[in-house]
Amino acid sequence: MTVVVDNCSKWYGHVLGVSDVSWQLRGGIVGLLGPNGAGKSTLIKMMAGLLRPSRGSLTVFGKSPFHDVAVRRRIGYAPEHEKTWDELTALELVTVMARLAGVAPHDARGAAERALAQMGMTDAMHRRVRGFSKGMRQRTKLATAIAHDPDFLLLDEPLTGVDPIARVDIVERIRKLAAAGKTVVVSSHVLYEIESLTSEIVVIYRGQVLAEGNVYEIRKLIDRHPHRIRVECDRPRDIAAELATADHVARIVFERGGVLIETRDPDRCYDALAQVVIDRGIVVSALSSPDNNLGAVFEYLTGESRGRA
Amino acid sequence: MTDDAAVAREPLIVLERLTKRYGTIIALDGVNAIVDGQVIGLLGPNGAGKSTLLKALLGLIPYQGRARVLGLDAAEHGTSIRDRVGYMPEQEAFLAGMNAVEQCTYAGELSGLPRTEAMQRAHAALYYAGLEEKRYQPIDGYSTGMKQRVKLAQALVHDPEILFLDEPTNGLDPRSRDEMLELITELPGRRNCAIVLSTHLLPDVERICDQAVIMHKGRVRFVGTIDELRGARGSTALAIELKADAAQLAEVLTAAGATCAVDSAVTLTVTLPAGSTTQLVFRHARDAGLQVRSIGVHRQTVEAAFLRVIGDESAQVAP
Amino acid sequence: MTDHRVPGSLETVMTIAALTWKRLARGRALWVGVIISSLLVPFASAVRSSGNAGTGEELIMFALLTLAVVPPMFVSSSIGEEIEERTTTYLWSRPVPRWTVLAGKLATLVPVTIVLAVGSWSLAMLVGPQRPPSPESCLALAAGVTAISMMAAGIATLVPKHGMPLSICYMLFFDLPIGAMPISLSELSITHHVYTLTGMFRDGATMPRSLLALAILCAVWGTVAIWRIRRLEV
Amino acid sequence: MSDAPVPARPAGTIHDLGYKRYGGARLAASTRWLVIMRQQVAHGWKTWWRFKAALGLGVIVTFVAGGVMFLLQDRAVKGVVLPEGIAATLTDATLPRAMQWYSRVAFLVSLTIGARVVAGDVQSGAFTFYFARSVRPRDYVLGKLAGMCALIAMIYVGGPLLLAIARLGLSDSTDELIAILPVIPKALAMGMLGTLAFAAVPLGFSALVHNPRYAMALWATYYLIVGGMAWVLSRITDSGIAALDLAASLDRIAYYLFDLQVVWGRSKRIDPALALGSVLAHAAAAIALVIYQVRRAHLSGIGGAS
Repeated sequence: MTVVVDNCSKWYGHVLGVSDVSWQLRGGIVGLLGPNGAGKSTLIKMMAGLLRPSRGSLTVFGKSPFHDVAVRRRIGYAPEHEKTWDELTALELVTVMARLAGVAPHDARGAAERALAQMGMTDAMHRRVRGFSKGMRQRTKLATAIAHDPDFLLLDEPLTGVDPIARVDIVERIRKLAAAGKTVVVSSHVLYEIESLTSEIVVIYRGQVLAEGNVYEIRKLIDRHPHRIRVECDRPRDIAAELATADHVARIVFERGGVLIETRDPDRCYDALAQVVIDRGIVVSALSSPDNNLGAVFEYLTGESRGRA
Repeated sequence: MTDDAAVAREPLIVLERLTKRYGTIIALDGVNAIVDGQVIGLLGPNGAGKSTLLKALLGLIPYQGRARVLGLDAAEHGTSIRDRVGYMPEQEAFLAGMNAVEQCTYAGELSGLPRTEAMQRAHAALYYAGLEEKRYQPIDGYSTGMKQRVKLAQALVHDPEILFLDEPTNGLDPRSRDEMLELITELPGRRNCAIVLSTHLLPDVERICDQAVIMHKGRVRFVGTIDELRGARGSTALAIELKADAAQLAEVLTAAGATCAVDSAVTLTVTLPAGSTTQLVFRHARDAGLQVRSIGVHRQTVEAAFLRVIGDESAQVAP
Repeated sequence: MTDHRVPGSLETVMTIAALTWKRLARGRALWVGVIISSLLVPFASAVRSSGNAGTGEELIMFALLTLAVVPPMFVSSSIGEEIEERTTTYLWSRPVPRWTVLAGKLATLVPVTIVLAVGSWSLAMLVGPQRPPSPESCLALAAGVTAISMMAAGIATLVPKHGMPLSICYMLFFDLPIGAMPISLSELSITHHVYTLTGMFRDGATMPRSLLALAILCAVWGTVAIWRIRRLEV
Repeated sequence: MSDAPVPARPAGTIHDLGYKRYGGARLAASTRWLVIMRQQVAHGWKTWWRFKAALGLGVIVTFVAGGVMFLLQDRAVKGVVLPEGIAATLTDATLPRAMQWYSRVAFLVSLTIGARVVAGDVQSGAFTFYFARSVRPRDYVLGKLAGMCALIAMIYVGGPLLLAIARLGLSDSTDELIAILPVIPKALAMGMLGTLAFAAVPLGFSALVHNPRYAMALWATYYLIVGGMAWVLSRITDSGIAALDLAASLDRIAYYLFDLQVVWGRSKRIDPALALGSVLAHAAAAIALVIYQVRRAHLSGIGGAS
């Protein structure tokens, strides 16, 4: 078990960061999702040993990262903020960080070069960080996190502010790290960034773990709340006639070129719909649901799915 | 403002051979473009020349060639343009120790509004941006989302005709992002104000922009509508989403003669064999015990289109 | 590479010291420090060229005044800015004890400031009164730099944002005035002990006693700084 | 009557709260500096530590000086004599003597506010805020300078003016009152000169380096150490180099304006004309530096580091 969080809370003065979280992390890539101020960074910083839990315990590889110096050797952390030691070149920065992490002095420069190469920064590594774009800063931060070959990576918002070309590239590189056997925690508040990276997510909301696990498993939760399904087809009346009596259908509205079905049990409704389509040989040109996407899951989970027009 | 009608007919932005060099670096390389529309996405990777273009349009830097904004020449009428343009910067640009109302009032006054008018509009802009209760608290203690709202409000306060937004949704969670995008989309209708949106989050562009300008290496690579960018012309492929296991459906459909590409664990793109309909999909799905959740015409995402435009060095679309 | 080696304390101190030096040399702080410290030399030379050799008494006064500005500037920029800009997150996430970071920074800043202070003082003595500076005076300045740096480190960890103005105010409005007092309160004054150590002014206190007092002051401020930095979060 | 029916007043109305375009004229760009000035004053006024504490000290100085003036009217002052060679009394000498205390208070303000202005704005990204609007570099410089002047004038003009009025009140006869009436313009002139010095020079230092900490250190060094050195040098060499010491120069000008001869003290060695020249040259150099730096910032304009 890489991380064990047990009844852990963290306050800053009177402000609550994380509230009574119990959670375990085994391995692989995990996406840490949640709105701004939900406690993602607090949790990551506690795992990185920057913060001490106010109550409860949090261990990484069985040790407390705040108190146990040695266990931080196995952690690689890339912070959220942009500031670094801008006077240094990327190579110097990563070399220093590698040395502080315990890479032997004669090996540190080589390790830093390898880490920067892994992040696609070989060409720019002799330039000062001051002039870097956001994408290059993110890559440099990631290089500092991996230079000492840690087993456990904590990446706080590594994709924020990165242009699309760089993002595709960075996502690919993070996946490679996970494929090499590292445990990776990536936080983000933009869902689609995480979607391209992993399907294992943890949703943090109001300082608590709201949901965890495979995103598609979590998505099943969505079937608990009403759905609207829009079907565009050649014979909408046939569908309406067939489904009108089903107990899971709440309402059927005809629209131009199709029909909108409101259901209380999406899972059954989709099956029933497919059966009707097949039985009656209806040609469906489009099938969609505004409530059936990860954004909707996210909103549903965070409790306040707002009324849509 | 007697020539309002004349101004209205002029495109928002007209660029002719616009060139800017910093020493040996060419930031803008003879850019020609006519940009008009309501919500315009300005796209490009870092270093494409977007911020240099903005500076030129606001009349802040000298340049070669011509740039006209709202019918005014940027080199000559920089200050009048800046009075009629709102700019929401990407980075924090707050003055220490001020609350949101003071900041916005000050912004309005700096754009030439009388003090009382500026105060009134500051409150209106903050209401609009959704900062009713918090507007008397110091900005230093604001969350990222609230700071973005203040930045939007201060860009709106002086009643601009064009609004330049630099990464307005950066660092926002999905709900705040939705709200911010909604605010932005309502602006052209409610305030009669055109938007130029510069962002790296292409789904945002897809959602709210009607026009796109793509820049790369100091040149404009594309100007046109989002649909033109995506090239929605006559694609026959279908985008299908399942409850689970797209790979399995791909297997059976391929066996049935369709061309399939699995996009993720639950989505795939399918080109059906000639003469068959979605019946084929439904049947095979049911037989394999799979549930179809969505079917639609496969449209290239703006992201893919963007990568194509940037990647294709020769695809320079002249306006 | 998977041997999970943790760096030794000395190694960390040296790494941090090298890092601090690189940042100092490339930023503007070093030049600002050099300019402020070296003001002493043209002053001495001007005094000299006016035909007035002097004994260096006025020089040591100004040397002490520069000490009230330069070490607080170096130390509070290096520590305070790091805390304020949250680059400490890089350091605290590494497998190193926190005191080593403080020690590493001081291991660069204190010698650099000593070199600046003693260097400009020696140069000023050679240019002005045209005699080598006494070893006692150099030692006194070095001890003064150390003590003031420790004080600045303590204040910078306590109040990261306003470390520098507070340290300067401490020197100007507390340390210097109480140092001039004839009563035993002056034992608390760093500048008082530095004056004593130079051996240029006789006022009863013996030099070993002043050294001891400075060592105690260093220890107190050092304890404050280490205590604070261990508790510091983020 | 029925030909012209009065339109029926509706029983209820929903007002359109929709957006109203701003139809009024925009103020000319040349008025922006006033806005910036007001903001600078408001900023200084905001918390206790920035300005009000110093203002309190200024008030204390004024009260103490006024009290001394009143209670010890006839006590002679060491070190200064009237032009006729008669020892000056505190009645005449208090006002010029108080100037050095006002200088100390003004230095405090310049250190806590003035020396951080430009550097702080560079660091916080405020230039983006200014230059994305119709603010030209000269508006910014003028506004900030005027703002700092306004703050310091509250101490440096207000205090002496009150003391001058007190001096008038202490006159024994109408004739004397008329004879000493010029203290008012003299106090004003003195105050304005000092205000200019303590507003402009730290502003110049704040434009010198992009870090408020270094700017503060440099300004403090210049004012305290360089000034002290210049003074020591001028004592040794018997030259006017002490004019580099802003505090001493201002002091000297005060004594000159109020017709007092300095027999000993810091400002003895400075020729009044030299002192005036030095203060004006300092201010001019500082303003030139600020203009140069702000223009550069304006050209690099808004946005990132491209």
